[in-house]
Amino acid sequence: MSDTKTFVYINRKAPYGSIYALESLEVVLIGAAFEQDVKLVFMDDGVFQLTNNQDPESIGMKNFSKTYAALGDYDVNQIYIDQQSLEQRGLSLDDLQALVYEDEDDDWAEKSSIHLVNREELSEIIESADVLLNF
Amino acid sequence: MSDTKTFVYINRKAPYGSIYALESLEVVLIGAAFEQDVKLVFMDDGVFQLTNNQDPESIGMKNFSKTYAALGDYDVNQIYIDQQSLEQRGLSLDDLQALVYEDEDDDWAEKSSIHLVNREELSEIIESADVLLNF
Amino acid sequence: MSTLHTVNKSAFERNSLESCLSVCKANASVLLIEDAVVSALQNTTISEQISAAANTGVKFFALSEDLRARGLSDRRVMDEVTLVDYAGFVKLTTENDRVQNWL
Amino acid sequence: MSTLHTVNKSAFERNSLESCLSVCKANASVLLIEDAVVSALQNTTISEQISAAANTGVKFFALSEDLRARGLSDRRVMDEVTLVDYAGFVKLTTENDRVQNWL
Amino acid sequence: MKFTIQINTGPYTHQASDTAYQFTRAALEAGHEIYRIFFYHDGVNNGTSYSVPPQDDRNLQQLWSDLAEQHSLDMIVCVAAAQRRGIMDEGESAKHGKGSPNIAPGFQISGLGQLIEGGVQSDRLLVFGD
Amino acid sequence: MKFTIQINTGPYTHQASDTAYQFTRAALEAGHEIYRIFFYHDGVNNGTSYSVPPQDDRNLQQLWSDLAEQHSLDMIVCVAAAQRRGIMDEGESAKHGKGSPNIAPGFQISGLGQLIEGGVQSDRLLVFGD
Repeated sequence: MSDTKTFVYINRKAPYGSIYALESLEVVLIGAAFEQDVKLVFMDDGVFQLTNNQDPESIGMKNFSKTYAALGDYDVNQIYIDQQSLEQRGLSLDDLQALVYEDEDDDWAEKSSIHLVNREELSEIIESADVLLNF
Repeated sequence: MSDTKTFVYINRKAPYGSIYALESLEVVLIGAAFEQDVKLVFMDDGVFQLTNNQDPESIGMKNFSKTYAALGDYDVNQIYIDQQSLEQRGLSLDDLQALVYEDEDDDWAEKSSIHLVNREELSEIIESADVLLNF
Repeated sequence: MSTLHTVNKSAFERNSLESCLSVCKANASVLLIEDAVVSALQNTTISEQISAAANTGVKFFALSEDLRARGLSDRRVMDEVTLVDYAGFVKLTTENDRVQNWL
Repeated sequence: MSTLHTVNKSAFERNSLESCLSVCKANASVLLIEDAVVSALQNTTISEQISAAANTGVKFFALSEDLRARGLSDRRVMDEVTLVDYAGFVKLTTENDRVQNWL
Repeated sequence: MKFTIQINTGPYTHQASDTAYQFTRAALEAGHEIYRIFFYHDGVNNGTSYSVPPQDDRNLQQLWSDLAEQHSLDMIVCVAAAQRRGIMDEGESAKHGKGSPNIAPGFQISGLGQLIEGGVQSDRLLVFGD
Repeated sequence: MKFTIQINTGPYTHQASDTAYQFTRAALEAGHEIYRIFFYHDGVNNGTSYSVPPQDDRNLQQLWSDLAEQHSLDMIVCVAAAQRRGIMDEGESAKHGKGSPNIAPGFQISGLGQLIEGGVQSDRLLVFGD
């Protein structure tokens, strides 16, 4: 058995109402040191985790949403957003942060980490996982 | 202001998956000593709290469902069950415990504590409350 | 006599808003807090339920601090929903006769 | 290659079963545990979703200990749903290639 | 007006304790009286003195303890819920043969009757939870 | 097969800790190996030695501690989650100037890396939560 596995993180909850969005990010960042294949899925209310202009100061919480922009530097660049979840919530990709990474195999060209997917494609992503972490 | 208030308990969750059903019963029993007007509402998955033949021994928990039968002795005899919630779950009153009390104003005749209500009537019950406790 | 209902979970995730609306009187107020503020957005699969209830006279509010936390500006919120801050939340509890917290 | 999905909350209360079914492959297994066992009952507003998924080849299971705890006997459970105990739960995790726990 | 506030969840995992805190502050600022705050179920975990959150985050236990001191708040931790979840004052700790008490300043252990009594004595009762 | 089990909720309020316990026992009985049990978020509250549940109810902390002893289980409590929620071993308690440690026998405090490593080393990872 190889020590490289595919870790799929399923994020389904809005941020700040519970700690799960913040903790998911913590695990992803810690996990980066293990050099596994990492995929992040945002579906259901999880799509709200990536909205622009988050500002939780007036509810006494820390704005951790800037950290998503750093994921590319940690080689976390497979980010899947469920299109149906966006549509049901009246959102589009324009409402979300643009997450990018520099592709070392393509002269460090800046590329988008975000892939809009349907439920069929989500099935495939889940089937590609060795380990599924749910937040 | 009179010291007698109407306390309405809204029970909306299935038993054993969380502690709320058990704790609601605890509050009702403790509250009985305060001689307030008490109404219990079972709606949504709360209707499962009153099913017959509960047996949580194999999941290591205590069967507290027998305690509902004692409510009548504590003068808790206004129990409202949402008909729509039963129907949505394929249940009828026959699936639930028959809760009764002895009516001291009617020569201690045994009467049913249970009233099947619709959402309109639930509105009225909520409007009748001074204090609403949610479980 | 009127009731303030609070809902704190997203209507996309839970049934609490739906249960709330099913017993809301015409003179009731519904305040969306915490994750429930996402239910106040325009053009969602929830919006129609809120419009329908608003048309019967139910008043809707959403906590502005919770919207701002989640990056959801006033512009995105349905016209039927009035924004209040925590002071407004307190005021709503005093203007109504009781509070029903749907958890 | 197949996936075992577990769901632990009632489909009357939360969207987790619905989300699960929307990404379930024909060879997937869905195990209902904890409060989710109520979703396995006959003649409910959920039953049709489960029948439809079962017809595409999704296999359904429910944890018998959790049904018994809630006073829900086998007789009330949909024909499409197979009862398993904890030993059967363990077996399902080994017979599938991965486990997706919908929380 | 007089308020009683019930809190069902512990700090950090769910927002309920934060919301209850912000609401309580706003009510006090508006000149209302907080008759009682009742910590129930996992809510008793707000009262642990052992909490050490990250430096750049809020410390909910500290916020509650400070608010209680400033406004002489009556903050009750449900005794049965506290026993289940390991929140102890000096008396409980001695009685059950545990180590140092871990209840934070401003929190008192008492029974469920305090919740009912809060409902009887207050104009409004609010519940915050998950 | 090798399993890693993640537990997200504390004892009593939600069933998740009970379910994880029953599953773990059944897996051990079937001859499988439990590589690690990782207590995360409110799950760290399973590891408090201060819990005193009612006599007629189960004692989840005790059940976990006993199972750990019988099967030499590796039970990890996430350090950051434990600090937020007030679960301390001797070292943490001394470092933060708190009273007696309140971590129960069989539980060890460690980092999130242990969860990832559990996923890497195990055949199956299961998450129990609310």
